[in-house]
Amino acid sequence: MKLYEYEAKEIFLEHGIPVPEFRVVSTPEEALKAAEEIKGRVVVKAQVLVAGRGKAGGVKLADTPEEAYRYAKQMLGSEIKGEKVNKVMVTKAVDIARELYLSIIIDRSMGQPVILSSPEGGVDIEELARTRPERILKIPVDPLIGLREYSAREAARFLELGEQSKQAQDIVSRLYEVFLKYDCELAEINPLALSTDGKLYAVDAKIIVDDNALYRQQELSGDYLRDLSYYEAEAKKLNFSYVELDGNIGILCNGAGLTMATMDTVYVMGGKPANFLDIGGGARAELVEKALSLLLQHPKTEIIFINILGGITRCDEVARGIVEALKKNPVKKKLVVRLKGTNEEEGRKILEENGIYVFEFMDEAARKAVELGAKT
Amino acid sequence: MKLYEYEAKEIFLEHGIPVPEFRVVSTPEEALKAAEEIKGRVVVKAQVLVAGRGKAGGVKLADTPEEAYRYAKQMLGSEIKGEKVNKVMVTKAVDIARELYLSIIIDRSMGQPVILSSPEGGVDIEELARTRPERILKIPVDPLIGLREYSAREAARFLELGEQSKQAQDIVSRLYEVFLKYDCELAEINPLALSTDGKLYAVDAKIIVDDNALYRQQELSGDYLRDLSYYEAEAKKLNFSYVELDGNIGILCNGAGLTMATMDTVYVMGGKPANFLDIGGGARAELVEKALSLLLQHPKTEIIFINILGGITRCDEVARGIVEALKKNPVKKKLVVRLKGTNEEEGRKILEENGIYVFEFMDEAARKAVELGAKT
Amino acid sequence: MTILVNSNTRVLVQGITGREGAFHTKAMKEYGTKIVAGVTPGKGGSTVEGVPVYDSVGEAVRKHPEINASIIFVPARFAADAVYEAIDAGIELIVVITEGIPVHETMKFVKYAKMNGVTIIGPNCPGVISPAECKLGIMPGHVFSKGRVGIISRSGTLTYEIAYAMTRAGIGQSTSIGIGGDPIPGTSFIEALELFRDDVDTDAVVLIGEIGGDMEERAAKYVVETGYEKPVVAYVAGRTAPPGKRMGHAGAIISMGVGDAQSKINAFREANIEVAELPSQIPEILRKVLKNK
Amino acid sequence: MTILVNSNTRVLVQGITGREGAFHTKAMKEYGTKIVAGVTPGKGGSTVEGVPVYDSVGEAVRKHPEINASIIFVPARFAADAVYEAIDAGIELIVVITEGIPVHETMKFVKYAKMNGVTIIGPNCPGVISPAECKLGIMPGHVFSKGRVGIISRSGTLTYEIAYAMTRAGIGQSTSIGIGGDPIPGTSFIEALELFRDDVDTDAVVLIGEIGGDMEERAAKYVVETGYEKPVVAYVAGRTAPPGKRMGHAGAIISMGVGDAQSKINAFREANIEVAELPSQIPEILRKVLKNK
Repeated sequence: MKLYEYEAKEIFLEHGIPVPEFRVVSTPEEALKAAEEIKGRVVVKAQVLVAGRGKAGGVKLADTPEEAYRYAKQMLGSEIKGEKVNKVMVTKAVDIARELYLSIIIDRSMGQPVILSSPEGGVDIEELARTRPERILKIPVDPLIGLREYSAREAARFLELGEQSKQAQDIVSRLYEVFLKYDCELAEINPLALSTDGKLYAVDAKIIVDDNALYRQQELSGDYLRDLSYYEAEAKKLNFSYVELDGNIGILCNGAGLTMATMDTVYVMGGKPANFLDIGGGARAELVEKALSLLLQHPKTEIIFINILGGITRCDEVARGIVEALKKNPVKKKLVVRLKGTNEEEGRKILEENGIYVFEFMDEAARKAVELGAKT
Repeated sequence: MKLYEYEAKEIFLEHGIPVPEFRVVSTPEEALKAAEEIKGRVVVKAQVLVAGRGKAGGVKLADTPEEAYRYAKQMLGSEIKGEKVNKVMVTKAVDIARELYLSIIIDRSMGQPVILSSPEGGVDIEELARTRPERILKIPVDPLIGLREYSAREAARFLELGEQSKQAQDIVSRLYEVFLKYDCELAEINPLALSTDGKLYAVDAKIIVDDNALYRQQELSGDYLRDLSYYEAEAKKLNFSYVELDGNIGILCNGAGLTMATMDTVYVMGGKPANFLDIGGGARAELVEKALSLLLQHPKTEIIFINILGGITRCDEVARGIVEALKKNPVKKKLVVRLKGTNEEEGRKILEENGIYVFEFMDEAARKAVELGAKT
Repeated sequence: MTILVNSNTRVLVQGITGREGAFHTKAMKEYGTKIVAGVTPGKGGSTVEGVPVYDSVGEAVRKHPEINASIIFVPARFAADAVYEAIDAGIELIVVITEGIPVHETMKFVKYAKMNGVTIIGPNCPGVISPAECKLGIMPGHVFSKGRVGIISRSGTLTYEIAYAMTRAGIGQSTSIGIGGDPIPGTSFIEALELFRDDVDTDAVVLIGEIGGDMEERAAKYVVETGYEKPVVAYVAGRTAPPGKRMGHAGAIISMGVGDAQSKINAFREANIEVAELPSQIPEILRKVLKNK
Repeated sequence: MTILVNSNTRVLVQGITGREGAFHTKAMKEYGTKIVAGVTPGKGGSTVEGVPVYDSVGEAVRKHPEINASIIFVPARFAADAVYEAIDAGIELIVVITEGIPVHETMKFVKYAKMNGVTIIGPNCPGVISPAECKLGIMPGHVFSKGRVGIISRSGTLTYEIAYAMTRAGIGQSTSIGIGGDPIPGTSFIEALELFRDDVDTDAVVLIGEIGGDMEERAAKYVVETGYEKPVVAYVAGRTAPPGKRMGHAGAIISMGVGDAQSKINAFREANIEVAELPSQIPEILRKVLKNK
């Protein structure tokens, strides 16, 4: 789960990482008041989770409170890359002398946390990693030992600071605390700004929390459905893995790998998948019904391709769920069903009794779905 | 550093380990009041650091507040095994159904913490370890991983409890927290009592904190000289290692091993060492003077055997310190000096100019000291 | 010989009294796997499918010193503890079926296992099967058949799909390992490839990858750098997955510019590993590479 | 060959700019030890006794890849961090001179070092010396002389006393290891005995023990159980030490009924290891056992 900038900054503040003074507001009037309180130039920042809000007009420098009011008014209620802006942050504008980069991630290939430190912040770190990797220092941290002081010192030294090096070391240690405490996949400060009066500030803040750890991050997980679309949120409530895509062929499978492979097969054959929907292992009829209902109701989905390989999942349960969903949803959408594995015969019988043809092989079923999808 | 029972129990309380209600008092009147407040039968316990206070009359069961008053009056100001009683604890008497044992120690041979659990508490655990080791379960804890839930569960299960097993598991986890937080060498509950109404209580509590970690245990280290005699405290202030013994031959050396070996040599030759005093490596004249002054002033010390093997320690500095100490302390005590190593010649010269003979070998010097010691 | 599991594998089931644990204990026994004991704290003394249940792994191992593998079905919150318990009891192979373990936990116990010379398969995996010898997992046994091709996969059902296609085509498997869909697997592609390299009963290996991380790229590099002697065939799922979205598995996500399918496919092709466009093509590619050998 | 250190040892001094660090850098250099670099954070770019100083161990090792040993003089509060830094930089031998490190820290870095195949000598130790080749420690070099007897000791000055007696008697040393006076040493008696066992240039070993713990008892058991081929001679300090009192060293304490001198002396004698009554007797006992050999 991604945190909003303001949430990440609140956590930073709590853990002693310096952040420019800020307020989070939901009306232009509040923005005006906040700017007046903060004094001087402020930055108005749309609180959205999508990347690249800066280029999309979601970050504006305001010289006066009135200007802050205007920007807030523009942003609030608007959409940035499809995401509605409900809150903006009004924050003191820092006179920046240099922009630095600091983050802690879980490095999958090393299987452990890694500190990334660069004297060149404010830029796209992925881009920097491609073009000038020598400007990024990577320091692995043994998860059984935790962050060592010397590692924090090394990370800080690489930022090419003078007297602020000690403070930067302290920020690294505190960032690691945050990383551990909130089960982070990523805790990032980009840029970490050195102000013209020689102070360090986390000017932006990004935290991604491991979804698997939300059960022990109760204070955060209250509204973890917030960054999801309606259908995504509905699917999540039902414990499905669901991702929306651009095409018109809905995909419903069991198992993440098979679901992706089914999407890919449809694509290779010339079709466009409308979603990824993995009902997981061992789903009962009721759950299948709910999953299929979701796709039946989804406006963009025209064809639905159900591809089930029964292991723990029983084909008869799937068949019953399909029949049930079709009864409940009077919408007329074309279904392509492939069923294979446990209780296959029974499942096939149930579906055929309800006039649904059952494919044996994935390829021929995919071909059929693509053919139907092209016609609509 | 050993903690008093009441200090350990305060820590237990803070960490959610159940302890029978108690008060710590320094007058009989307060003891009376405490017993009245607690109600019912109470136990009056002398707060001393020496072991075996129970057999020495330092633990008494009082049926009435008046009785508590009497016992407190007896104990306060008295000495238990040479240690003065300044405080007593008045604590609710638990009706004990069973006594259990639980501790966490640092196991030197394994180089890691070990949980010790036994269904037979209230006894001398060393005795139990000798006679029926199968009644003690030892569970090692990897210091890089920390206590695992399953280990706490195993430790609890070995206590042969019924429904309280879950609570015992919780106590193990909390005891481990205490062990870590206070840099303990030992954190012990003996007995852990199961009351007749089915509750668990830490009826006694023992914590030994690693002296090397006192710098980061500020809240504890305020009066860490408290369990020392006057001379021990003086030595500690000067950063010497000093231990008082029963004999009449004072020992002053550099290095713990050499000091012990010097004591042993005196003993093998028929003498009795009065102390262990290790001035450490690289001591300057001033420090040597202070160390020797301490022994010169000590009433039980009759002969002083100085055995220095100069490495980092310079013999001339030692010699100067000796001469200085003799000037400052008009007490007439016989000195035997053996000097060897760095700047040996210079040291010898200084001493001989002041009428002090210098031995070359440890054995002959020890023999001389023993000879002199026997005469006094 | 096969790898990891065979007819000498003696299994402990951790979390045996749970719904999943009990169900798969039955299924594994039916397949012929030697399940000798189970563990559920507080349920010691009972039995599940005729298998004796103990309160702790230590107790189970003392009573059944022949145990050399464990399979873990305990819920995510308690799974890490179960893994430590198995490692500390000296079990050398641990299959972690459990899905949803926080990655901060996984990275610690994976490291601890390596320190102790223990092999972990998973977490969030279907397990490992050496057809006709031992099924230590939740896969449907009937889609596999005994043979001489190894499978290493990040996925469950997709593996069954491909194994089934192989079986129908008469190409059996030596061992099939589901390494799991989490970001940090206990056993990686490279480690599994190493095991198959040394297995005299494996002639070729099928790698089933997916988006997320760079394990496929590293495996490709490993194949090139070590001059891997056995033919390797690959499939990569997720060509149509958008960046930044988790595709079911916790580990299946393209993030910070790393982990898209094309990069993996390219890496395989550069390593002269043939990549199937469709899962159904694996058998014919296998037939071809095995013939050329 | 000698063990641990020899003329090929290339040394890094951690905490080189401190009083102790600078003093002993000079002394070690004078003895002939090859000191190639030093580290003190924030002091990079300076020199001590002609030795270049760096800000970090990583930097020192990159500039001087020949470094294969480190000696640590940093204060107790920062010493554990210095040890991790050296381990992570790949240095295979680390001597920790520092006294006063909390035992909770020591047990962690000792474990971490073992995990990483790194040898730690100390903490709270005088270091290790192979006379005429390399002195990696704070011992006075002149009391030692080159020869064929190994010394393993928990103490400093007592070792010098015994080494000096040996030297005077014409019995030189292959290597003398001060394992340190803390409760948990990085290298134990047994580990040091193993090293001497495999050293062709060592004919006999002197063990200098003291009260506290049961390392002597375990070493005696090890000698018996492995049929240790080289004669071992012992001395145990602390026969007159009272229980429950720390005798200078953090590890020299008889506690919970464990660690008295008599138990150690008995264990040695049962293992047919001759125990000297006085330190001065070591040379004659050595002469006897070497002749019988």
